[in-house]
Amino acid sequence: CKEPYKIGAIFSVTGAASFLGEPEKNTVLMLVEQINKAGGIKGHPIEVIVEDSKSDETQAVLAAKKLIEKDKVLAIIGPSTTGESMAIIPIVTEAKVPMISCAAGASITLPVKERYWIFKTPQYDTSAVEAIYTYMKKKGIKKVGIITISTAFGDSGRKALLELAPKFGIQVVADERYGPKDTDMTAQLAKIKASGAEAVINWSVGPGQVIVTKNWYDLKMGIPLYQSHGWGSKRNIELAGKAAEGVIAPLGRIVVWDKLPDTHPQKPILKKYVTDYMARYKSEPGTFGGHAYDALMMVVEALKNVGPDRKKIRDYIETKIKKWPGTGGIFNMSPEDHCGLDMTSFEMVIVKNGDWEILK
Amino acid sequence: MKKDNALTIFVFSLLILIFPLIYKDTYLLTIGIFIGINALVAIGLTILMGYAGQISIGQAGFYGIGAYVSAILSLYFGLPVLLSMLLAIVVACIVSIFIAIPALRLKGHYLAVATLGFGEIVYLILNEWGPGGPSGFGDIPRISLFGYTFTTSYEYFYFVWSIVIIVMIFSFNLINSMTGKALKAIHGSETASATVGINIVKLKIKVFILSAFYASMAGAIYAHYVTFLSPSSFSLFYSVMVLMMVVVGGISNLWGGVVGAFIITILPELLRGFKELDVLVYGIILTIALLFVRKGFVPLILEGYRRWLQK
Amino acid sequence: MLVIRNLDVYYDKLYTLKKVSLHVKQGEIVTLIGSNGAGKTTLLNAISGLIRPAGGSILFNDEEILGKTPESIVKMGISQVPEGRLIFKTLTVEENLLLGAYSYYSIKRKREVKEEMEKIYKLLPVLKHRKKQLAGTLSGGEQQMLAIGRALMAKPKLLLLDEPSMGLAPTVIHEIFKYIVELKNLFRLTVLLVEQNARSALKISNRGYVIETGRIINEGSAEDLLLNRDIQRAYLGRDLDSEVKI
Amino acid sequence: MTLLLQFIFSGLTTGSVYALVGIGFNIVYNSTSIINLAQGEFVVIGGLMMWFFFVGLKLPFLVSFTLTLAVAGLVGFLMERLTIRPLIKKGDLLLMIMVTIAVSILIRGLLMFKFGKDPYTYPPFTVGEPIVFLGAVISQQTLWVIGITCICIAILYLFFNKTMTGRAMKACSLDIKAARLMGINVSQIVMLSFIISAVIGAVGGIAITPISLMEYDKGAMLSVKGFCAAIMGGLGRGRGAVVGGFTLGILESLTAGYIHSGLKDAVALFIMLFILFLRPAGIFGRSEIMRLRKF
Amino acid sequence: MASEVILQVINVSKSFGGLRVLNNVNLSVKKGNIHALIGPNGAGKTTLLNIISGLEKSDNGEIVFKGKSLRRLSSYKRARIGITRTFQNLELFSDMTVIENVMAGMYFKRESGFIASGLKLRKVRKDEKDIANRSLQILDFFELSHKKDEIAKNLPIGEQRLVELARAIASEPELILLDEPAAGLNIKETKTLGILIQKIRQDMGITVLLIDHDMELVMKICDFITVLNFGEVIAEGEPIVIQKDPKVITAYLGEEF
Ligand SMILES: Nc1ncnc2c1ncn2[C@@H]1O[C@H](COP(=O)(O)OP(=O)(O)OP(=O)(O)O)[C@@H](O)[C@H]1O
Ligand SMILES: Nc1ncnc2c1ncn2[C@@H]1O[C@H](COP(=O)(O)OP(=O)(O)OP(=O)(O)O)[C@@H](O)[C@H]1O
Ligand SMILES: [Mg+2]
Ligand SMILES: [Mg+2]
Repeated sequence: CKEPYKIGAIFSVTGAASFLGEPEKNTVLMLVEQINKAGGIKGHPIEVIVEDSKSDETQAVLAAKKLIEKDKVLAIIGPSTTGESMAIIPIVTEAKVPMISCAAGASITLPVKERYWIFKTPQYDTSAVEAIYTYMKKKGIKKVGIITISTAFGDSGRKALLELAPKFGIQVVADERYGPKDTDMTAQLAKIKASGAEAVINWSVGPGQVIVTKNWYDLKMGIPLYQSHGWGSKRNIELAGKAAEGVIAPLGRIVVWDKLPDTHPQKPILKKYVTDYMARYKSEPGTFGGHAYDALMMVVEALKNVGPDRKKIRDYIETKIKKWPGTGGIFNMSPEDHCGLDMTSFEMVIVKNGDWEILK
Repeated sequence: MKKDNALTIFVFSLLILIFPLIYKDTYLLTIGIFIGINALVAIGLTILMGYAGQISIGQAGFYGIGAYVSAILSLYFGLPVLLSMLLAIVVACIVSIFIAIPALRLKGHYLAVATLGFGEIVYLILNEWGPGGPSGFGDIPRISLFGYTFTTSYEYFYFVWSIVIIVMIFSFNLINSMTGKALKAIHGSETASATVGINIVKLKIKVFILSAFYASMAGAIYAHYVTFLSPSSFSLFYSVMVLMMVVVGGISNLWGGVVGAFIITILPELLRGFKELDVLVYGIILTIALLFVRKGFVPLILEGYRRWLQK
Repeated sequence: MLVIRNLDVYYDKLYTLKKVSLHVKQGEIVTLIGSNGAGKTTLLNAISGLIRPAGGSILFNDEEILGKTPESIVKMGISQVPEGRLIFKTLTVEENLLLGAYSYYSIKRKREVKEEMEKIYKLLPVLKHRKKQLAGTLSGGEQQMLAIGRALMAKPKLLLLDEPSMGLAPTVIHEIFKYIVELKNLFRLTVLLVEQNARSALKISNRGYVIETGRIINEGSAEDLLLNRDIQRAYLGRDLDSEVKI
Repeated sequence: MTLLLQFIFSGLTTGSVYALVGIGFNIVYNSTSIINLAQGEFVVIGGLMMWFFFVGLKLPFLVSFTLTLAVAGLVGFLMERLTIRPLIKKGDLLLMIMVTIAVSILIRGLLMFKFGKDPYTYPPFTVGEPIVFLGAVISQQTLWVIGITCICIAILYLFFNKTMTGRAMKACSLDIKAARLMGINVSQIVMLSFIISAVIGAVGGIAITPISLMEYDKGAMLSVKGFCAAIMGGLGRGRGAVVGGFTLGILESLTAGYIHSGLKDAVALFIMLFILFLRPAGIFGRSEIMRLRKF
Repeated sequence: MASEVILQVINVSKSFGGLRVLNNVNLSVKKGNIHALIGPNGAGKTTLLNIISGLEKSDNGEIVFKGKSLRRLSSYKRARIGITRTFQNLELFSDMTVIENVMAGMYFKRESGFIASGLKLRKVRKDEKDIANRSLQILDFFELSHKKDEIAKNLPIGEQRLVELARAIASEPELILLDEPAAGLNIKETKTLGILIQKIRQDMGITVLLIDHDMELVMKICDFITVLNFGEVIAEGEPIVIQKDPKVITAYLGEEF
């Protein structure tokens, strides 16, 4: 048995962002097992050391230090959130370790010059917003009320929503917020209702999106509810029950993989990944698990081709990941773009009879 | 400072000095830096709680003000880092006066909630109006002294711990002075303190400012070390952890803050091996530690030391 | 009724009580005198079960109570007026008195409790006037009265009084002592009394013990003790007395 | 008008949860003077265990309800026996409060282990459309929660003011030595108070889960808000916690409605501070009592 | 002895809720006197002391100390101009040592501030040394120096009372208010206390206003007695007069005395 290749992973397995870190961690553990069972990389098993950052920047910094100093990893995947990613960027940059973040924030990879070592796999939030707005434009919706969670996730969604609205001729007539542990959002929704909005957009993850859905239903608001790309979990439909009917969201194809045509280049990957994951963890990986999938697979592919060398891994990812089908979409990395995805990676999906349906 | 305190601090300083020379591991140094930062906040709270008897669950507020103000001043207004740190501390101290005057009329659980409320308000404001909102902001300049910029963990380690040692010396002097006795007196009986001529309100406010001073200084160092800030580092959770440090270390001794910061900071690192179960194990260890060590680790260590001497 | 044999108590390895033996017969008032820190309070607390003696035995009506919890000892009929009063400061006067009857209270005996309370109110009318007042806002003397009233509410067989006259006006002390004697005569109440004002205490007592640094150094009938020269000098303040009297 | 009413309804919904947690705090406070910061975890236990019995094991509603209360009571019992009892005689309140924090972390760890991080819910007690009143809607479940809150305070009022056990409980928090001299079995009474508060917390959890879902880490927020509610109303007073809870809830929703939803918590807290500065013992608290006790 | 009045209580009234505790009380304490305030339980003696020392506000009336009204002065300021006190229910700094308790009494005499203390400037050291020395002297006076390093709460009650007294003396007051200093003391200790109080007046020139129920003590050491009953002054005069006053006997002393 040859010497293993060590890869570091930092995920928010616990704490406020555990909805991200949990499937990410699961995904990575599963993949490692599969890859090693298949003989590893040219005989080298891979070893992924997963550290829990507890959704906390200080912990992320410590974890990064540990992975680099103690474990001498070849690359780092994660962290799960933008804040944690930002906090460790100086460290990985200084140590010259390639990092593929699983967080969406644009500032993680921009400006690319300063983010020489940094990549990310999730789509930009703006892409999800563009997908929603494009669809709304088609439907003739001109005024929207937005309601966002007051976490980094909700906040970056909110910024994108506000920023892009004029480009699509949309006016944001109400801009409401709520806390991650709030139990009732009726007040905010009632205000949106009174503002004359023609649609509500909720940007959150976790129980908040279900509560908003229920409150929206109870209030009989009479206008459609749009959710963010965080909505893509069957559990949400279960929890919200009949209230979820008619809710629309831009979702990664991972959620609706079975409804894709067989010719779609992502379909085989998604099928294998989702079915394996479901078999092992009895739950869906969702969009977020997919981010870790893509990140790890990029590193693995680089290792296969260039071997255990941090600089070469980085260069490979930047230049050779082209038309590369992942779970999040078809990646096209380049020295100008360290993310490589755009809004075409989303599908607009509606909840019908307790299931997803792709909107054309 | 009493003689044995002086000796302890001297030995301690030596240890701090040689530690990085033996362990050239920047991971350990980084932990050391965070211990130092937390210790600063904890020392302030030890004086406030252990000596003046005023509880606070809002130290994260001052910590956050120190961090944010210093970061904003240096990043967006281009002030030299040391100057912005200083100004941040001044701001935190001024805020603390405004909080202290009304809050110190309260006592016990009521004071606890008022300080908790203050801390949460700071957090919520940072979340709403801080640069970057909940996502935070980065690229904060690093500390530079006379044109020399600190970049390595070594430099930060020595910088933080020199400050901790200065703070310890100052604090020991203070609590061993008449002021310290007056503080303990207030703790013992406010009525009696008033009738022997102690201006309770003024003294309490001063200690409150002192604790805000230490906390904001720690916050400023944090900002310029990590170079990225987001509100989540300054939430109620941090205040509670500082409180935990003080209690675990031992509330009646200044070293308690340092030892508590050490224990509470390093514990999660030690528990990394437990993966999923770490929260559970963490909870169990904390509970057991509190149940069996009661007065905190420092008195326990002192007691052990005394026994050992007697042998 | 109460028999204590060879009681040893220590705090921090230092003897506070050493081989203390004493007894109190039913219907007797026995006074315990001794200077500050002699161990009087410690003895009473040992009887009540608040502290655990290291050795010896305490028999109450021929039953060993050493090692029992204070709760069960109270239920057996021993009630204490503790040093420092220990009233429940933020409860009302009335609630304090009711709690005095906790050990035998039940819905059925509600009336009995009421009657007992009326008796206390009659003895200490101030308490009646203040029954809705928070006990902690009472004056020092009123608090002492409350502590005594509360202990009496338990309808004890054996009453332990730790410096009951502290802070009380002379007339009130007089009233209370009179009442205790009355209870003794009517119901054969047994009393163990610790008092700094040894002379007035001995005057109502049958017998007395003198305790010094944790040991009983003298005992006898109240009259004997009152006449004993050493005791007069040490505890009854004879010489002071002669100076004051004009 | 409709809008205002809607805001108030929304405030009542959140407020009733705070109130229930606040009541739990008061019970333990009344017997020990400590604030049990694991109180929020009892609410979570209520919600999650109810889900476990009712949805997971498909037991009948009342059976699940009873079992859930039993589990919560057991947790309260264990918590008191294992952590509070060894400390209570020493009377170090701060230490005991820190222990309750440690216990809450422990309980959270256990719940995460058992239930994972997902939220859970189950159908409301009564199915049916929400009630419309002057154009504002209030869900039936909210009425249940409010009703349960009211029943709880009524019972507690009677308990603490009319029964000997209630009085004995208060006595224990004031002076353990004196309480024992009255024949009160302090250890039993304190245990009882933990059980009652755990059960009340669990009742709250069972009632609110259909509205607001329940996940393993909701407890901390509930504890903080409940603590604020109890303090605002005046510690130790049942109606204080209720008024405090509703005030806090309504303040939040009014701020969200009329000022700025991003600052609703901040504004609500700010007003709470303001109330405390005006009335340092809370709305119903008596400053005399404050002066007579340290905590 | 000089007949200058040091403290005047003018028309002071006080109610708690509906309960009138003090009713137009007038009282003058002469400089250098030991003045006793006696009366039945709940007569309002402690309340009056609280008002004089600023712990409680009177509803109306005025306290005049050395010719100046105290109305605007809070408690600690009154201590600084020369009024200190002891408490009926001991208010010691119970977790501090005996000497620390006494030193705390001198807190406001020190000259160095908060920051200077932290920096431990030379003048701070000197200041503290002086204070420690003076405290020791005071403890010597009370014959407590051998217990200077004991934790206050571990002392017997009698000694705790003395420490409280020492603490009050430490700030070099001109008037000292004693609330039942003899409570809990035995006859011997009471006697010592009496002598000490007289010495405080004699050697230090401190005026004493004293409350106590121990009539032997009061009658023996006091120059003047005021009797309070239900918040009103019912008698005033020298001990011999008061002892025989029938009103005082029925309200307070009882027949036996
Ligand atoms: N908790 C304690 N820890 C250590 N020593 C104690 C404790 N309680 C009492 N002592 C010591 O035990 C001795 C006896 O105390 P005790 O209170 O019984 O005396 P006492 O006769 O009641 O005196 P007093 O007249 O002051 O009430 C004293 O020397 C006291 O210092
Ligand atoms: N906060 C309060 N609320 C109601 N009544 C009070 C309050 N404080 C004191 N009182 C009442 O005022 C009266 C006077 O109290 P004070 O303490 O002055 O009496 P005192 O003369 O010192 O008595 P003692 O000799 O018993 O110490 C008492 O009857 C007491 O109950
Ligand atoms: Mg005693
Ligand atoms: Mg009095």
